[in-house]
Amino acid sequence: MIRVVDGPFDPAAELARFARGRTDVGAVASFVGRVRDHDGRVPILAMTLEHYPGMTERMLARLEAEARRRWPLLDVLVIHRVGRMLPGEPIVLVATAAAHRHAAFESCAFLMDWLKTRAPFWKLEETPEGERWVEARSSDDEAAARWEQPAAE
Amino acid sequence: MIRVVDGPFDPAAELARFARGRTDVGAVASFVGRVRDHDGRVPILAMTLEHYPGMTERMLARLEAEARRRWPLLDVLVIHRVGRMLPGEPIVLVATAAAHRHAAFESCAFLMDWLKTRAPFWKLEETPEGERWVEARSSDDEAAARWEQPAAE
Amino acid sequence: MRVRYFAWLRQRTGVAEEEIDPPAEVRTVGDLARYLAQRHPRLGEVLQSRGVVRFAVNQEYADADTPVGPRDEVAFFPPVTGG
Amino acid sequence: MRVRYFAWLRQRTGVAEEEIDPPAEVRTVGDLARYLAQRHPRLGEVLQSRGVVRFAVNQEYADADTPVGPRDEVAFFPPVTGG
Repeated sequence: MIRVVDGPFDPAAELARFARGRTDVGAVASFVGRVRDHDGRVPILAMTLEHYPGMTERMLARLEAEARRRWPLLDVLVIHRVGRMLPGEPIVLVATAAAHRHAAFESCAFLMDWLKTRAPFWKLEETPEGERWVEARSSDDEAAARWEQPAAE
Repeated sequence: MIRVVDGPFDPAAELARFARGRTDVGAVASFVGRVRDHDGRVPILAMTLEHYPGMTERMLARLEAEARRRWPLLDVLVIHRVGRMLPGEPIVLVATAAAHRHAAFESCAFLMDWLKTRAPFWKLEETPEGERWVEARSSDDEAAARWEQPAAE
Repeated sequence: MRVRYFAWLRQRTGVAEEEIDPPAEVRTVGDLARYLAQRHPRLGEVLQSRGVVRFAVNQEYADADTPVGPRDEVAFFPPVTGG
Repeated sequence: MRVRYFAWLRQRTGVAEEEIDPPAEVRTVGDLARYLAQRHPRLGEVLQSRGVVRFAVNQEYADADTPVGPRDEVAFFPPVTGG
């Protein structure tokens, strides 16, 4: 399931509900991305996530479908927040459930790597010197590229 | 921090507390291993985790230290349950916090791989045909072996 | 045709979206970009630089050769930075 | 010397741990294993098979050449299966 939310969300509460009561699940991997209070030596006072409503949901749904095609997943959850948020607050939660751990771990990392390079979100940081748009990082492109090969199952 | 517990624990509640309030954390990766209700076609009615008290804590502490040596981690949590447990119940929780996602993801997978091959736990399954000890899997040894090389940081 | 701009490209056009009626010669995303560069000179400055601007047509990633028509929604935005 | 057995090795000896006083010739884990094989024949059956049994001395992984003494805690167990 995918969700784009424009206010705070609670990753622990979401994880408490995720795959609850399913006794066929042997492994749950999850990732939470949070706003940090600095980037290198620059303090970050706040972060605003802009997105492309409609295309965002479409791309996230496609990422979920691709992860399910590559790994035998029993459940998938992607929550991405948009709008303005403060250091320490969660930006994104990805959780995957499978019978075995490698499928859970790999699909979770895959979803984050592709989300970072394919889902239409843009980060605007507020620093003491003013606002600045976060630049895309080539390391994210490289991380995403490693999944271009068929999954080693 | 490492903990060996002999009763149920709540991974979501643990994750709610993990690295809470830390605004230098940009990434939290976690893994929960649960008792499954079957293994292939064999129903699993319950699972008992035996361990080697003393050596267990020593090995888990060493795994945490090794993970912290390899990646710039801001926090680490390993909880492993022992005793008898039922399908759906958590066996193990590993969580790692870092500034960036690759350190969090990789160290979490590393901790699980080494825990599976180095920490003195043994699983006894209860099936309709009686009890049986789970056999070590060569795939776990192979997964652990990939970390023998220095971490690609 | 509806055109949308995101992130710092939006700050260069000064509008988040607009309805336009480009001339018939505008058949592809690349044609449209050249047309919009005249309309928004500060957008034009960056549309030249390869790799800086991404395109979507009807909410699907597109490239300069992707055809566009009057009923399409076309978006211009920088490389994404979510997650 | 304290000797501990875990998982299905414990089921073969019938005891979880025991205090023993082996003869002076028992200087290594390998010597001890041969000595214990006489004491617990059903343990002896599997101690021969390489890779089936793991050793620890004072709660550290050990091998057949690791020295053992009267004040040591030595453990025998199958490959681990936690997590």
